[in-house]
Amino acid sequence: MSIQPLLIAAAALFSIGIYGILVRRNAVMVLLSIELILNSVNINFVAFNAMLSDVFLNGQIFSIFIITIAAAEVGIGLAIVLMLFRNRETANINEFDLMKW
Amino acid sequence: MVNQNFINFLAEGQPEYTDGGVLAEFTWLIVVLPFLAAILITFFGKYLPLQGAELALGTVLFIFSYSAALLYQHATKGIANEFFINVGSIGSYDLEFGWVVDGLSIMMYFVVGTVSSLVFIYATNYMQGEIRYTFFFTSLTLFAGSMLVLVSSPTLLQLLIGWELVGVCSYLLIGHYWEKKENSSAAMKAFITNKIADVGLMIGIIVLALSTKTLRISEILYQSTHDYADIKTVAYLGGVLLFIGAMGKSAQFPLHVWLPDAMAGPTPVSALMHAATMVTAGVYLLGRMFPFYQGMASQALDIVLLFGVITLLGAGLVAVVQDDLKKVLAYSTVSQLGYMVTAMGSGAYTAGLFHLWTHAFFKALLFLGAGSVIHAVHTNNMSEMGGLRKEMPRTFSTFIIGTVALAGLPPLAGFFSKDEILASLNHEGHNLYFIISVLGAFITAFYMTRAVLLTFFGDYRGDGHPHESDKMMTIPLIILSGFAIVAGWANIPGVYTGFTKWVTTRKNYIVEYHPESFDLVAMFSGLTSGLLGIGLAYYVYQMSGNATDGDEKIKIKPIWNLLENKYYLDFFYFKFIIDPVKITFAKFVDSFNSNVLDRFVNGVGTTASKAGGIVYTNLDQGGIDKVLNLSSTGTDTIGSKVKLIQTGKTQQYLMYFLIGVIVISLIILLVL
Amino acid sequence: MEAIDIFSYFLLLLLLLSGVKVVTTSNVIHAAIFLVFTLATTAVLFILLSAEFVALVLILVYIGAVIVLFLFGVMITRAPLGPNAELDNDQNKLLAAVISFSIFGIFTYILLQTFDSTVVISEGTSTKLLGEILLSRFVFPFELVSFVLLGALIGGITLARKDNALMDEDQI
Amino acid sequence: MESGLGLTVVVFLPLVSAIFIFLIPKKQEMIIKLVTLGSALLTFAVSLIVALQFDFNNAGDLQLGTKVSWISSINSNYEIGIDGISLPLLLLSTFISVLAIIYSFEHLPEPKNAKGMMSLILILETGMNGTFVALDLILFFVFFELVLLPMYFMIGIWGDKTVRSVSGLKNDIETRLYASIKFFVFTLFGSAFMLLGFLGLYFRGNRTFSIPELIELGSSGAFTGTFATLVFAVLFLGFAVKVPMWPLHTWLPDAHTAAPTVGSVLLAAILLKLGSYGFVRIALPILPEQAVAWAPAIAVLSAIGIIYGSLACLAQTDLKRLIAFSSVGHMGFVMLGISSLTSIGINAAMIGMVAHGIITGLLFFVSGSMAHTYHTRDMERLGGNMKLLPKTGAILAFTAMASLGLPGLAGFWGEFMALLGAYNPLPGLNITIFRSSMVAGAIGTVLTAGYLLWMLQRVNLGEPKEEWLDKELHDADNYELVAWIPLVILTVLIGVFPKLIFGATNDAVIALVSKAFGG
Repeated sequence: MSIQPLLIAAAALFSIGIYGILVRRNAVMVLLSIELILNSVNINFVAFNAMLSDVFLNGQIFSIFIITIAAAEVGIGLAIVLMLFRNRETANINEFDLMKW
Repeated sequence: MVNQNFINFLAEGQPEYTDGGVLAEFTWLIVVLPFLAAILITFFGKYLPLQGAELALGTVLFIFSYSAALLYQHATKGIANEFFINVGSIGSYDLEFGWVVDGLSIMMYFVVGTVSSLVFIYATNYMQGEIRYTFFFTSLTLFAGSMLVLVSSPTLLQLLIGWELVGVCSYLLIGHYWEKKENSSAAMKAFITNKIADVGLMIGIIVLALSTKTLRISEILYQSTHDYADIKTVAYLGGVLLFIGAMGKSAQFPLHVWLPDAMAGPTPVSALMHAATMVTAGVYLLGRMFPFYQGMASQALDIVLLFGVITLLGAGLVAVVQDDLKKVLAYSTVSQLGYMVTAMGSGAYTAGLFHLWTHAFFKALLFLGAGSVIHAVHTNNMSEMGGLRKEMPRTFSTFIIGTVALAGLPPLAGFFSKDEILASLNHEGHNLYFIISVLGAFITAFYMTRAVLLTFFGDYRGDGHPHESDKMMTIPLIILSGFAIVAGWANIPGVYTGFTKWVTTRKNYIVEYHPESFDLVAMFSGLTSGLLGIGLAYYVYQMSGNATDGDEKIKIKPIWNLLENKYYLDFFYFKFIIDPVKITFAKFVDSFNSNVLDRFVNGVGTTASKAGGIVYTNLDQGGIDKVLNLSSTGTDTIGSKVKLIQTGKTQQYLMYFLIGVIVISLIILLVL
Repeated sequence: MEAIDIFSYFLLLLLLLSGVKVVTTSNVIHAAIFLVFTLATTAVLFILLSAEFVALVLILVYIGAVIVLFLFGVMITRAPLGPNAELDNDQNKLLAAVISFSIFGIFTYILLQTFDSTVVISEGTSTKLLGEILLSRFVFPFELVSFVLLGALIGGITLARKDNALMDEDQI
Repeated sequence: MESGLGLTVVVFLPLVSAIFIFLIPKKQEMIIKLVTLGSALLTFAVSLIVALQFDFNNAGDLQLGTKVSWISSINSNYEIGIDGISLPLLLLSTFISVLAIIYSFEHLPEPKNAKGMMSLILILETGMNGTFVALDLILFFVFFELVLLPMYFMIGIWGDKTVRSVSGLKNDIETRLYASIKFFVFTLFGSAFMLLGFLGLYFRGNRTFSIPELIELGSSGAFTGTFATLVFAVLFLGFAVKVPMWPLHTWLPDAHTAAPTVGSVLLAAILLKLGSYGFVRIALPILPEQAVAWAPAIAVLSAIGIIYGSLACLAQTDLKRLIAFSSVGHMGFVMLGISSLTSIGINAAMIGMVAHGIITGLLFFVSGSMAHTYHTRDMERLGGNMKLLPKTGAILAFTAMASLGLPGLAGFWGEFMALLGAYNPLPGLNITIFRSSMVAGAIGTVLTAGYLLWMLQRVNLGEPKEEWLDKELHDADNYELVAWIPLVILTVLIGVFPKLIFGATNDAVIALVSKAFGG
């Protein structure tokens, strides 16, 4: 198995994630898309690890860290969405324009 | 405690005087007690069965008995002593309070004690059920106490304090029914008029104190009878200034205007104020300072005499046209005070004080009698009275005694005292003043008879049911009528001259005329004028027609109007003094304050901020900052357009970001 | 082309299809399910790449925990459970597609330029070795991550707590 | 030199407590109030102990003080001490502060921020006490200025919110805003000049800021000529604004009207005294020659102030504004006394200051409380107060009587003795000017009686107006009575027994006068 299809697939998954982030309205769906992106990165790490036959398993360990951080991120992200929903009665991120000047 | 000069002074006088012993030493009790009583009445009076009246009554009865004891000892042995308490020093001056026990003050204690006791007894009944009963007794007690502070004063300072306290108590009492604006206005008028006079007194005291280096009266009198140079230079000024003070309290023309208005207070207050306290203060002051006047300020006495005579005639005339019974008596008081001041001015020290003494009793009697009448018919106006002699026999008979005493018929009190004044004037050769005083006696007899006839004779013109007053009110009347009869016998020329001895504590320095026997001219003219006055009044008001149209017969329009308007004095004061001060000046000052001073200040503020603005815009902004501003303006303009891109939508931002990433990546990949 | 290559291409196709489905489906629950599918595919892929431990972690953490969390989030925010046309920003779709395709194009271009078709060697990985490396060489980041998780835990609780008493204090 | 511990405590204990209060959470209002009251009471107790330690036989000497190096580069020291002149004022300050705090327990104006108000009162107390004990010009200046800030905030935050038009300004302005700024700028304006004068004295006077040393120099004639004239002029500006003397008084009515009750009480009772105290403590003894030269001008300005203040009172319809203008008149008497440069006159000024502090303080307490109850200060709308609020009315009547200088009450001595002093000023002064001023002052007493009685008639007497009849109005409660009754008692005590004040001041004033003016 060569490395190219793996990397291209990861890139495709990344782009799909980007698309999801840009298109989705629901904040939860945006978070899902972010998970896709993170997953594509994981695939890359593990693929490179396999390709380089790394003795220290750097790629795998990093992907573990990423998974961990992603879990934390999801927790916080969902909590924020929950807060926003509680205050605004919606999870539609179009209506959160607090960053306007 | 006794001042050395004072002892010397006494030694020159009557060496047989004693120091009065314990009795004199504890005289402070009668001065302090009323104030303690007033505090007690204020806080606990409401819980007592008589609502505090018993405390007040007890106090004045104590004062009466103490002063009677003093008077007895003085009449038998003679007392002259004074006591000082230092309450502070200021520079080299000692501020002292204290009490003086000598003939003059003992006489005043007794007058105050007697009249107050009777008035208080009367008032417990008269004021029954009236508003603020307890507070009334508080003020009344304070009033008596303040008067005692005044007359017991061995220093000018305490005199001034008593003087003003009397003023403020009169304010409280005159304004007793303060729900009505007229009453509180009358109280204010009394206070302010007195305050104006007090300015004279205050400056007079300052002048005397600074030239004699002391505030003790005895020391000042000593210096003024021993030709001290310092006091001599200011004597005339000081004498006139003190007299201005006396004019206020003793209601001399033209500062008498407060007194008739003061009838707004309850009748017992009028009785107390007009008989024993307050109005006698001025005469007392002249008496107390008499050695000074005689020794140094004899020119000032001429002014005193002049104003006294003007007052006695002017006020007497106004009394003729009054319809309000109390106002008749009020103007009569002013007129009688004129007599006393006239006596003082003519150098008749004893005569003046003697008239004060007798007047205190019969005027208290008359006022209380009038109060009894008013209590019965519920009006002050004589036009709504008449015929009361049947319904109120006791009041009527006592009122008659008072009237006769005031009119000056023997053997009642007024005869002796008035006669002595006339005799003194005759002796001193003030012929014009003598004639005016005799005329005054005639007028006095006339208006009093008019009042009696309008009130007690004829038919009842009101529509109530008058009845004789309670015993608590008539008994004081009867006692007072006793005094009105016998008080004059204290000083009968050639028979008994005890009174002269009572009040003459400094014999050698009061050079005055003491008639050894009756001055026949004076007695005859006084008696005749009195009888004539009574006769004429009786003719006008009773013999020829009924009482009501009596006024019409003697009405000479212009004079009557002048008198009814009280010589337009009030009008003059309001038009030319009070209104300008209260309205014109005050408004001017206020608008000056807000429109000139404040405007100036605000103008400075505004100008400063404007100047700052100019400096800022032209120099700072226009020069230095202009360059900087241009760049910032550019940023600002662009920013204001660019900011429209900011929508606050995260996804859009991300999109722009990614477009940027793509573009940059493409540039890197394709171009580089 | 070996059988395993065909299998892995199939897997990759499955991965991409389910990924596309995640971002295009109009049903929230379906999106989450497709994400599970994507992750499961990834896990199989990891096993093929002989990264068993990572695969297991992925399954345990993501599929076991995170997705459940997502489903809770979906339900709590009361997102409509059925098909929902409102789920997408329609006016963004074209631009977003262009952008993601551009990114994909750029990536692909770069990858094809950079990597030849090097064959991935898949040796077995000792989980024991992984554990030793994690707790020796990477022990500091490992501990750090635990703190990050703790922070996330507390932060999540604080943010999502329903009772507002604590917050009122802070507002002042 | 003694340790000066007592005085240091009196000065700084309030400040320390204020800092301590900052640490207490805002919600613990009761604790804040109790701590404030406790600290003020403690300060008062310590000041009483200081008074007990004070040697009244040598009241002319500065006692119980200390001198510690402070800013050595400019030779400024922490030098404190009291003599018979400052002792009564110090006691007055600590005492009134206690009463003000008691009053504030239940009567905080909007916005009720107990923490802020209480700490401001305490900081204010430090400033006031410090000014009365400071014997170093820089120290004096620091305390003198320290007073400004709390008062500024009190007026600006708790003040009257009504919007009114002010002549000279285009737009209507909130009363408290206008008043606080005016107060601040006015006093700062004066004290800026004053600092200039202090610096002048420093450079001419052997580089010392010590007041006793400067007094020694001054009485030996070190400061003469144009320099002295200029220095006196700027000191005059600084102190006269604070007194305030006509025509620098215009901040006073606005500040008083706008200030919350406690603020106006402290302002009237203590702050105004800082100016006249400055005259007695600094301007007269250090620059005696100039004092003689300026005395007639001061006398004339005082006389104008007396008449002007009284007349302005007659035109007021606002109760608090009337009392504020009456302050102008009363402080005129104080300044008239000082300007006579005799021991009588300055003694009169001292007792006048204390009496004015007590009486006008009480007047502001009562009027502030009434304004709070009726929600108006307009005398046209008030009336029948005696019936509606009998206790408050009685105290108002009593205080008005005291304020018009009724003998037997505290206010009398200041007025009468000031006139006494002005009749015979220091030999060499223009007699005519002083006697005319005295007559003007005497006429002023009549006007004073006039406006106060008129005020009583309009506010206290008569039947209550319709609008109040169905309203539920609260008469003075216990906190108010506790704050007021001591002042009533003091008024009577000082009135009957002025030795309470003269006993302390007389020797000190005689010493001052003989040192500065040779007799």
